[in-house]
Amino acid sequence: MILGASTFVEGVDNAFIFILGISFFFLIGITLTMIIFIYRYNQKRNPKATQVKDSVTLELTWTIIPLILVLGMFYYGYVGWIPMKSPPDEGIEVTANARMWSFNFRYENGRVSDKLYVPVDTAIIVNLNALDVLHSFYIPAFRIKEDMVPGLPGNRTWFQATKTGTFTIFCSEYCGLQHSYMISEVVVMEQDEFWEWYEDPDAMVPVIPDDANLALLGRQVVERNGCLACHSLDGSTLIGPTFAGKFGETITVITDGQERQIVYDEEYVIRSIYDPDYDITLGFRPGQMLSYEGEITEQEVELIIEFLKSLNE
Amino acid sequence: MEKHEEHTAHVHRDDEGDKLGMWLFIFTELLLFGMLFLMYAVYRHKNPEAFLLGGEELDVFIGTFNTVILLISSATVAMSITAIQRGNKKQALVLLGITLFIAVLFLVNKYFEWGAKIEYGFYPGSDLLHELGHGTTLFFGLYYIMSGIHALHILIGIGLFIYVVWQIRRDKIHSTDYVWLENTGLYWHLVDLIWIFLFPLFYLIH
Amino acid sequence: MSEEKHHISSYKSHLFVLLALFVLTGASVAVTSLEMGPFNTLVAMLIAGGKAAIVLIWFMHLKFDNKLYAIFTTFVLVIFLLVLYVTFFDYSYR
Amino acid sequence: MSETTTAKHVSFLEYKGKYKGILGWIFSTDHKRVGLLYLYTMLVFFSIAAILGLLMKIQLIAPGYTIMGPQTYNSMFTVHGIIMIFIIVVPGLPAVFGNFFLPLMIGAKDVAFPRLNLASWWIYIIGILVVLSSQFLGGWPDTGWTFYAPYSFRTPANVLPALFGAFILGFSSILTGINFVVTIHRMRAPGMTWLKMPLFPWTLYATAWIQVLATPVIGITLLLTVMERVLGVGVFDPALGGDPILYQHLFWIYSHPAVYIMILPGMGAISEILPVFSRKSIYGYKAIVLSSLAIAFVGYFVWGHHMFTSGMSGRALYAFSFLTFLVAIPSAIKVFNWVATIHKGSLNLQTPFYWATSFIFVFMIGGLTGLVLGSLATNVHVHDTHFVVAHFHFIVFGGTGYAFMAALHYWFPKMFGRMYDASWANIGWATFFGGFLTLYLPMFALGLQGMPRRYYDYLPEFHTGNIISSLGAILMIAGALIVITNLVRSSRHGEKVTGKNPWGGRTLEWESDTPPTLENWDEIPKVTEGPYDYK
Ligand code: HEA
Ligand code: HEA
Ligand code: HEC
Ligand code: CUA
Ligand SMILES: [Cu+2]
Repeated sequence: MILGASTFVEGVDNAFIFILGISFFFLIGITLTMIIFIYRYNQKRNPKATQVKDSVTLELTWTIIPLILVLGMFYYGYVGWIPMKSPPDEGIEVTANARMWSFNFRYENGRVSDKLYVPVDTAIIVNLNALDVLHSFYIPAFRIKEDMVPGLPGNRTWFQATKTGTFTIFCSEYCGLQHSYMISEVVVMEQDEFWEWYEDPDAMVPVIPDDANLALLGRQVVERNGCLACHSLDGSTLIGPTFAGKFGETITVITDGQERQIVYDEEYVIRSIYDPDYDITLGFRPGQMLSYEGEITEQEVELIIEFLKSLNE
Repeated sequence: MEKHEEHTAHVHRDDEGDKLGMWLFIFTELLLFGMLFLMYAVYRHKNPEAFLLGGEELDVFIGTFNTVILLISSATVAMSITAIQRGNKKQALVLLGITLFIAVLFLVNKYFEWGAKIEYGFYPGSDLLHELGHGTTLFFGLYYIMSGIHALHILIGIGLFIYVVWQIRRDKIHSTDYVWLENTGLYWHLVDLIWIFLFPLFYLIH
Repeated sequence: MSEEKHHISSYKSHLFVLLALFVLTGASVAVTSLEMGPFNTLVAMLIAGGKAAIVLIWFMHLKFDNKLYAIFTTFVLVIFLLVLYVTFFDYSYR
Repeated sequence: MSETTTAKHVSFLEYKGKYKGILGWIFSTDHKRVGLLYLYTMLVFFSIAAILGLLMKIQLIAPGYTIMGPQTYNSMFTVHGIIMIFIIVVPGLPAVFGNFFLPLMIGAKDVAFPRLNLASWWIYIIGILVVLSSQFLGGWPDTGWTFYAPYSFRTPANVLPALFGAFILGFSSILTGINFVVTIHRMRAPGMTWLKMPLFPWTLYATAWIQVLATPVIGITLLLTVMERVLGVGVFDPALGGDPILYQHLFWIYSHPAVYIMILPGMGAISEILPVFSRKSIYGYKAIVLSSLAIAFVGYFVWGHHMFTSGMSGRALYAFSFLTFLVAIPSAIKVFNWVATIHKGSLNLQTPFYWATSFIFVFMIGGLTGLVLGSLATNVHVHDTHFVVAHFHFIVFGGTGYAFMAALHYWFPKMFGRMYDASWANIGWATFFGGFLTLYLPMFALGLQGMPRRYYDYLPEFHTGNIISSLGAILMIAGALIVITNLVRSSRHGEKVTGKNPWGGRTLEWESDTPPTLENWDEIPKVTEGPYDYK
């Protein structure tokens, strides 16, 4: 099978081997039988057909044997799957948030990251949460997959990685335009390495050096949060209006059903990020962009504004 | 060029077959409503309180009244079949007239009932429902959908009855050929059947 | 098929059936005011089921027509109830 | 009926009614003409959807943008899926061969409700037009053929026409179903008891019941989705308290039984063809009948296997997994009986026989991978990956599609009174078969590696599989073109068939004229033997 790196791999792969083994046996067996029959009972070789009477015994045989085999398949599938449904009491809890079209992961200490960092050999319980439409949390190397359903509380999955390294997380439930780019990574680290990362004080309140390029940092925020899936930087329209050359312009929006002119200023950007449905840019649909309240800090919004400003140059 | 006979469909008449067809159609309707009942069951299971409260908003009197008249109309249809079988055209027409009247009356009641609810602010997407929360929204969403689709069936039934009455008057439906009436009757009983369940589920829960 | 014998129900029998339906309707309205918790719905559904059966058997003639219709109707109801049951495998254990 | 007997002896292709030319077709209630109307309509839309499939494969030949952007790709698989499922394989064999041959095989003059039958075709056409009208009303939908909530009311794309069109197509399907059940109950020729009825009508019977009992479910579901999108009633929208998983339940309560609508008539056709080309009666007639009915029944209760990762309760998961395995058994029984049928036969190796045996082969691959999907642990890994895509192309295209082709070649002489060109037909079949395996086998590997479906773009590690698969698509299209061209050409210029019964079939349709006359028989045949009595 393909690369596996979690405690589930064995159970799942056993089920695969069991089912595929039986399948190949029947596929090859029946195909060969057919070929032999076609050769042996070809009209040229066998000009006269022999009529055969139905046999109840035979019918029962080939009902009961497959029945037993599929019950076996059911059993292996069940056994391989049951651990996935029984998360241990102890473990690191992470909340995975999905939205069109990015993931982010929030840890118990408030740390938020766009990649999932976890320690090896530790149970990780992932609470699955979707903000807009269905997404799915799929890590092939761990053999886990569970849909992220908006409005379904208590939906979770868990895993325990057995190898360090970086593995892909796919969004495997179709969620619109950029579904195939809704990919992230899980980084499995050694225990102490992880805890170091976890408690990294800089990550909580990043210190921005005086000489930093704010626009560049803003760009990183925008990239990290998946804004570019909907907002282009080259003037073209994706799901939302472009970012390019907009800052400072006067634009038309719809507020409470009323059209009005508004200046694309700092206040407008802040509101657009925290309460996007308050005014809807003319020509777009409400409900597409969801609030980033609690996900993007005010400090980061400022960086975004710097970045937007820089696009005018 | 030789002329060929036009291929006509109704060479043979098969009342029993027509009836079987009607029953099959009724099954599709049963499952269609069945799925709505399934949704009702699921949402009630998830929001038991809100459904109880929602039920209080509906008027038991109108509901009971509509139930009673619909039952009467079912009986009159059934009797009109008896009348036709006995060759009593006049009685059949009177009985069907009553049925038609009741069908219209039912819709008029519905109109007022819905009107009052909507005026009060209970309609899909209203602010009131928004405030009352998800469960109530669902209750009224289902209420409108289910009674709406039911009302649509009443409307279709009215159309069918008008056609049947017309055919009886033209003597196209008579004591030896009345499968149209029978099938329309079956359809109407189905409409009644659905209401028999809608009534307690929406009006009688407290 | 007109040769086949048809059962003709009398007006009186139809009126009896209607009466029974009225009684059941009254009963189901009356029962609502009793406090029986979850059983309220159960009773309401049982009464509705009874009414439905009456309509099916007499008004819709299942009793007198070809038995096939009765068999099919039961079959359809069984399928529906099983679908409902299986759906609740999900909702009862969420 | 008083008119001249000569009128009855004109083939259905040539008779003249009230209307001339094409009107004589689209207003004809003759079941055979209606069948052919469906065939032609399907040919057109199958070609369109097949081209969409090919374009998707070309897009996937390399990562990144090759010939289209993501929005185009997403609408392509949506429209491809909608056309293939709702317009091609669900009506599929019943609408074409059921209409044409059901009355012939049970010795009737037409179906029970001929006008309703024509109306079904018209509703079908209207449904198609509504589905495709989205093209002119603001662009194609992009939800996938499953229209999952809440994306289907969140997307800016135009999904209403597709939802509504699929709703209308459902009516067509229901009416055909009703028609067939009544036809089979009421119009079998004297002497044709239930157990003397051929297997194709039997499978049509089982199918028709599913059509009648399952289609309303999708009808109401689609209607509610329309209402949800337009009015915001809240029944599926989590923002209003609705449950998106309930949408999936309702969708699959129909769509799983629908997959048996697709395959059962195909199985029936195969059960007709194998005995004829083996000169031997079908093995296990009763077992095949029973298993068809069993599939139809148990098939209602397994829908949840499409939702193993949807967030359902664990108990529902294993219940559904268990039932899924049960429903596989009747299919297995059929496969064994088919193989037993050719045992000790005297096999006449003609094109229909090739299609039929290759059907068994690809159907086994499709079905056995269905078992992989039905088991919980493995499903979690391969759900919503290309493994599923491969499974259903193998079983829908490989199953229903191959059966369709087998049936088309088998009944071709009866339908058109002409024979196809056998050597081209065989070359076409071989190319098609080769292309088919090259196209879809790599998808299993891609799925096991973890490539999700509905992916416009993919990671470099999936490249090899995709290249092979895309090349296979081209090979297969070549094969299909050969097959189709041959059939279309032969239907006009092929060698005339003189006898009634070119293959030596024992079922009733072979006792009618070639091509059948307007009302099929001068006198309704009397049946005394079982359908496959080869001596
Ligand atoms: C013609 C249509 C058709 C048919 C007949 C089937 C038949 C089966 N299908 Fe398939 N299926 C689809 C069409 C079909 N399917 C489609 C379209 C989808 C995807 C929908 C979407 O998401 O877009 C799908 C998806 C699908 C899933 C969901 C996958 C996922 O999304 O995660 C599952 C899961 O259980 C499944 C299982 C099965 C099973 C067990 C059968 C069984 O009935 C198969 C039985 C056959 C055999 C078993 C083979 C023959 C037997 C032998 C060779 C003998 C040996 C056998 C034994 C030892 C048992 N199918
Ligand atoms: C009957 C069903 C059917 C058939 C035949 C096909 C045929 C093909 N399909 Fe399709 N496919 C689906 C049903 C079908 N598909 C469904 C339901 C989906 C899911 C959609 C979704 O996710 O929502 C899907 C999705 C799907 C995808 C996945 C998209 C994704 O998940 O990213 C891809 C990708 O390559 C694909 C490719 C193809 C290709 C290359 C063909 C080619 O094989 C086509 C080639 C065709 C021919 C070679 C035949 C040519 C024949 C004629 C021109 C005449 C025919 C004549 C008569 C009928 C009389 N299909
Ligand atoms: C799912 C798509 C989507 C994502 C992701 C998204 N947006 Fe938006 N955005 C939109 C849409 C659609 C609009 C226009 C409608 C509206 O005003 O709500 C919009 C409007 C805006 C506006 C107002 C722009 C204008 O021209 O009027 C700003 C600013 C903005 N978004 C910033 C962001 C930032 C910053 C992010 C990432 C943190 C982001 N968006 C992520 C879809 C998205
Ligand atoms: Cu998120 Cu696909
Ligand atoms: Cu299925």
